[in-house]
Amino acid sequence: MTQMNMAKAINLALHEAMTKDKRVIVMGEDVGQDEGVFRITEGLHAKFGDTRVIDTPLAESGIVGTAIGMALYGLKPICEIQFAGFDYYNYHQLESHAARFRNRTRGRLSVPMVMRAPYGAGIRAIEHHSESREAIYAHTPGLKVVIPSGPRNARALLHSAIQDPDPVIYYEPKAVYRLFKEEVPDAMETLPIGQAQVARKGKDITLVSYGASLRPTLEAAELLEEEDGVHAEVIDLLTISPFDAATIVESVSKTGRCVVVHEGPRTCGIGAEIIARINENAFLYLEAPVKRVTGFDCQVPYFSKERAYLPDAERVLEGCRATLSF
Amino acid sequence: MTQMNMAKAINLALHEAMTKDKRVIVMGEDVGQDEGVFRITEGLHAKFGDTRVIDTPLAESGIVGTAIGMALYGLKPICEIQFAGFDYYNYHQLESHAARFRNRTRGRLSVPMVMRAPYGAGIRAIEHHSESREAIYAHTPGLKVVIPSGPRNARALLHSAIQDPDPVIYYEPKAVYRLFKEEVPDAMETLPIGQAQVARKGKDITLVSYGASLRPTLEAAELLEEEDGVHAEVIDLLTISPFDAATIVESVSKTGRCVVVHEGPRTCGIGAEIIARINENAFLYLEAPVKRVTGFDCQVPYFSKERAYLPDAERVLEGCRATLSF
Amino acid sequence: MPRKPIDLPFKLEYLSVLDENAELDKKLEPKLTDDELKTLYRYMLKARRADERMLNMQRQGRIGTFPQASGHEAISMGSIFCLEKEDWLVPAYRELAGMLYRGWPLETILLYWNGFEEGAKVPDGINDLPMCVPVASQLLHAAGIGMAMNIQQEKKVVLTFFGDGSSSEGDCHEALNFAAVFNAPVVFICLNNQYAISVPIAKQMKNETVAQRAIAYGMQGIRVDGNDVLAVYTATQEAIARARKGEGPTLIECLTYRFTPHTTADDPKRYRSEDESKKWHLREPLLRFAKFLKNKGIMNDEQKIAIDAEIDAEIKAAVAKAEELAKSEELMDPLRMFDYSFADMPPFLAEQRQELADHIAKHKKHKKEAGEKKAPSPAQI
Amino acid sequence: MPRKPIDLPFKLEYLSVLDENAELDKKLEPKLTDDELKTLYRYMLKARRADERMLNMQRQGRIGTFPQASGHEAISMGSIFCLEKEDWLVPAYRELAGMLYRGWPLETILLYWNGFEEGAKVPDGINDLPMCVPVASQLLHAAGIGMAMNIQQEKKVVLTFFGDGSSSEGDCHEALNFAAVFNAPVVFICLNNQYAISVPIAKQMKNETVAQRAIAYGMQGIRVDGNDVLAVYTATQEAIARARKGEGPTLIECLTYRFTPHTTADDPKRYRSEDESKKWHLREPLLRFAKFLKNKGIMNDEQKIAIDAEIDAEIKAAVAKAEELAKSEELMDPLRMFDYSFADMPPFLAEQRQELADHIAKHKKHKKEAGEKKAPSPAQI
Ligand SMILES: Cc1ncc(C[n+]2csc(CCOP(=O)(O)OP(=O)(O)O)c2C)c(N)n1
Ligand SMILES: Cc1ncc(C[n+]2csc(CCOP(=O)(O)OP(=O)(O)O)c2C)c(N)n1
Ligand SMILES: [Mg+2]
Ligand SMILES: [Mg+2]
Repeated sequence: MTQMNMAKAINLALHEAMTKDKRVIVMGEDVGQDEGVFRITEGLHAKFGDTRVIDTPLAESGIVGTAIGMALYGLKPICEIQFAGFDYYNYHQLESHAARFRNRTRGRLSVPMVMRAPYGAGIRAIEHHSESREAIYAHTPGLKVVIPSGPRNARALLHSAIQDPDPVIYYEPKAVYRLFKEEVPDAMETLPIGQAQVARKGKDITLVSYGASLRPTLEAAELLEEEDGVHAEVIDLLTISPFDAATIVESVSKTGRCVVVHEGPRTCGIGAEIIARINENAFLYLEAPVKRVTGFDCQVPYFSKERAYLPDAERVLEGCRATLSF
Repeated sequence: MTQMNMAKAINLALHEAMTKDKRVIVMGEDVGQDEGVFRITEGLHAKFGDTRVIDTPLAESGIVGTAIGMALYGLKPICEIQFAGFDYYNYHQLESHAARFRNRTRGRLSVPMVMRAPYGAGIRAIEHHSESREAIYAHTPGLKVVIPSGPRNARALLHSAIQDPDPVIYYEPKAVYRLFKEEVPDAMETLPIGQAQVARKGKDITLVSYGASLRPTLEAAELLEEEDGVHAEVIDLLTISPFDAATIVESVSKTGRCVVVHEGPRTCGIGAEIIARINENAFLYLEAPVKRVTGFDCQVPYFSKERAYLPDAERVLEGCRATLSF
Repeated sequence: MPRKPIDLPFKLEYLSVLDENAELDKKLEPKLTDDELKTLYRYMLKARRADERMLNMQRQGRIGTFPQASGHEAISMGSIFCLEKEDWLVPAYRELAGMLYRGWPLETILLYWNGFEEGAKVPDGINDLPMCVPVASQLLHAAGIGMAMNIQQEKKVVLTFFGDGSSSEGDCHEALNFAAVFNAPVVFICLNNQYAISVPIAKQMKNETVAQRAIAYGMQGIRVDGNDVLAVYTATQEAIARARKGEGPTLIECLTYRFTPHTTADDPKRYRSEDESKKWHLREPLLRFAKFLKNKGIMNDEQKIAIDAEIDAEIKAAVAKAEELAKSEELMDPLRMFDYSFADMPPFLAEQRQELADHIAKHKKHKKEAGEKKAPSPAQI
Repeated sequence: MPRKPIDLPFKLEYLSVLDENAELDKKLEPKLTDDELKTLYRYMLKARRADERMLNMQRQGRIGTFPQASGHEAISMGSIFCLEKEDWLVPAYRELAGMLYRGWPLETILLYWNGFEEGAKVPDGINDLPMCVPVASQLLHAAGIGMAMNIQQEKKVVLTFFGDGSSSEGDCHEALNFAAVFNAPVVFICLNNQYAISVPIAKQMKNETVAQRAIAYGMQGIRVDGNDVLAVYTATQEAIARARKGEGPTLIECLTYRFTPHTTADDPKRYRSEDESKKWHLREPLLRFAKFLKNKGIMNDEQKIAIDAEIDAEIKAAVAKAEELAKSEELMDPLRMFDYSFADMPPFLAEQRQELADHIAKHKKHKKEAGEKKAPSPAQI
């Protein structure tokens, strides 16, 4: 067991995966000698060299498109897109090819690759560096989307993503990179993609969240218990697509109330889909409308106001109270 | 009044808009001398010439990116993306710029442009020519999304889109282009963006749809009345973003039951958002879960099986019956 | 020091070996055996006949819209013929001749244009990607495959294709640049037929040749007569030899003309003159090459007729096979749309699959859809 | 006819007017009045001082991460100085000197880097776009503006900027190609500082110059000494003159070196040697130009000190103004995040605005956030 932060845990997983499997390649802008603008690829270039840790030209479609070619050839590329706000440049390659080769060729070819990108607001960055648009990938058939919430699950999920035979979008909540440390076991571990975790047990209301929003959600759950004596169950989705509806439905069937928390825009976001699934599978158990505490449907404001945009514990708490008093 | 199909009606709107406003420019691949692969730009090049009807190089980001420049300069570009399946190539320009200039510059600059694209399945086209991914645009702050369902509203909505001071995605259900004719008034008309229409009045169940899915939805409503004596109200969204939640909520508050029909993928689709809004605003009126009859979360199959993918009257009918008997 | 010229270490050339009258430039004649020459001819002819047959089938509603390859046979065949089995081919969609040579059964191609994913299922033992619809996007896959070959230290090459119009896409730029920077063993073949659907090359680019784009990437580039299979062959051989020696990518522009419509849905009369087309008909690649083979004494009229007959029989058999396959339980089953989304089907997709299965069982429908004939649609690719 | 060379109607040149020792090539001296020369100097200096001041402010947490422009003043100033008021500027993010000259108040720039949209609000009366973060995407806007000028038959020009790294983006290719095809009056300035964050130009492209990319588009191209304001000025004047005459776009590569970090969050020691940097420090643009002005008798030491003092006062005032604005009710109000999404606010957004308004009213919070100081963040642009 070692205490480490999420940045270090992701870095550890990369080291482990590259050591274990020669086919694993890391590529992206500044991932080599510079070790990534967030230093997530620290030590890789020194250890594995130019051939397997590739500084690419500044071209996101180029990065993802050539990674697709490498994956088709039998390698396992992990590409870093420097910020999620620039992965729109390569979305067509993911949508049109990474997500389709298996289906297109009836299983003859596949694209086992990972696209990593730091996403989300909260670090006082400039425009285009704070978006949280995982719902676009969740809406895209053929892609899996994983978002860790802490060091330990970040490392385990990255291993699962790398081992997955299909393309996985691995979004890293950059506000969490160095936010806290956690025990990470010495032995390599994985976590099944598609499985949520109950981060806190409770019986009165279900809170669903993921990524950077998990912490304010957990804080709100604490406050709720302290101040209102209400026991909130908190579910950490971990996989956004395909997400673990069963765990949510089971919890909501017990609590009858639910609040979904995420920082991405509300309309057609993950919250909407969770509501739809609860509606479809736990309709008769619901005692109040499912509440969405989310980012708003405007642009993430420039950083002087980003905290007002982000769901925080107080907004979650209010959402819970509104749901409880419905 | 003239009888015309949707292709003709859109063409008419383009002629009218270009005649009325010199700043209106049409651009895209093959829109000039060839008059568009679906002939939607028929007669424009002959009438308005090279300067205002522009055959561009084959580059979608180029088309949308230069259109943004033109709009910033004061023109009103209407760009055609040959098929919606290729607008992922230009999504970053829409997301990062068209949708943002007004906000970014606190209203000093704006991007009054329209991106037209034929979308959806049902015409036996090859891969990438059958997608229906309007939800991506609905999820993107700063964009409006309009989808007509018939000749008359197609023309009126295109005028509204062109006159709109902000960027509008105008998705054309290509399966409807030449499917039927309708009376279109001689005088130019508009329809307010953001307003749905009740396409059929009813009291027992609310069906919400748009675009090419509207017709099977209406058919199902007829069958429901004939076979089950149930009166379905059918709402034609027309604007997908920002959509008219009020009209849906009002109807569902009356009927207590709802089925949403669209051909786009289900997860995080428009149906999910509609369910979320009903959950938020008509929770106590709901007597059954809202049902989604939609495209599936796999790739649209190659055309030998596309009809099985598409929601048809029978699937809608079944969805209604499941909802009614809940 | 002030205004000093910058020397570019490049010269661009135009290469042609057989002229329009099938006169050979002896100095440039590639070393090919009679059998090899006949093989070149055979696949070019087979592609031509298949294309013609498919046009009929399309008119009869037996397959969907497709892009004709007639007139472009010298390009795909002259280049793809240079590949070894372990090399990779990343096609666009007009490389029928070369794909047939590579081992793609014609029935597979027919399934593709008749709306079956099975038509994109790469045959076992072949290192190719299937045809690609979003133009230029495949060039990045080719660059990536080439990069992977370097990473794995395997001395293979990749051959990839794109059109003059496709050269305008950002992905084309990124692919050429990545290939150059990483010294990837990729040969980029630009099939310059001077039109992108209706858009003539003069509206597509201001530069006079596509080949000069190579200079922008510090890459070798050449323009060849794309209707001359020997010129295409020669340029490709040279490029592949360089690539195998670790000297990186090459851009080969093959100048040709699309004397068919863009696809079966297109009407070229809308945007170009018959005269222009006629002029190019004279430069048609197959007749020219046949004449050369005859002049050279490799193929007499009898042999020519025999090849024709063989090919007709092969095509007939392929059509029958494709139409039989299309009616098979397996290919007609709509539920299979779910089966290849992921290696393992996630629960939510399994539920959707069941939903459709129940619906079909209830209505006993959709089963027949796959086999139905339909009127041609107005869709382009 | 076979292997015949293709002649390219292009010659590439390298241009330098003032050498490293401020020696002038008399033949090439541009016609500029003393006042104009002093103006060039003044804005270059102001940008330098502002940059230095901003670095301090960033270290103190008074603004966020920003990309330094020191050392690149000759490029933006030499080129932007050539614009008329009604021309358009489409910047990237290192054009501080030219933007100040164009009329962007320094306090606006400061607001931008302190996280206020008001910093991107183009000042009234100026035909510019604000700085652009997603690299190369702005080049298409420039091309589109140029196309619009042609459509409207207005004889204006657009000047736009991008980096060596940004040249790898597909959008850069599409923009150069559109501008060439539509003969748009656009001057593309590549600020080649030889690094894209940590990636040296040798890993970015295999071609030796960015200028040769012009050949790929049938466009005029030139490489100039980017630390020589007179060379940049001369090349831009020529390009603008051609553009105004309807002769289309030009690509100007300005060779320079980023002797600062990429942004305040970057550490160049990780990827390049001090020696390399030092060598380039000797070619620094401002000292060279000051020496030239002194040699020419246009600016003596006293005058130089006076300008320095004026500029310091201007910067002090701008900082005060920016910090005052940042504390204003208007700029601090988070509810304004909703107000410019659309010309008219749709109901669902109005509801969300109300939701936030209620929340803030209840908790009396967020109001202060805007003014708070923060530790520097590790974000790059
Ligand atoms: C990204 C993308 N945009 C648009 C299309 C529609 N389309 C198909 S082929 C074609 C023209 C291609 O021209 P060119 O590259 O010259 O190839 P050719 O068909 O002439 O061989 C177009 C616009 C497409 N398939 N992909
Ligand atoms: C599309 C996009 N991808 C990545 C980034 C992150 N990024 C910001 S600046 C930069 C390097 C730019 O290098 P260059 O074009 O040479 O300009 P310079 O900063 O050297 O002036 C990168 C990778 C971005 N802003 N936009
Ligand atoms: Mg072509
Ligand atoms: Mg640079």
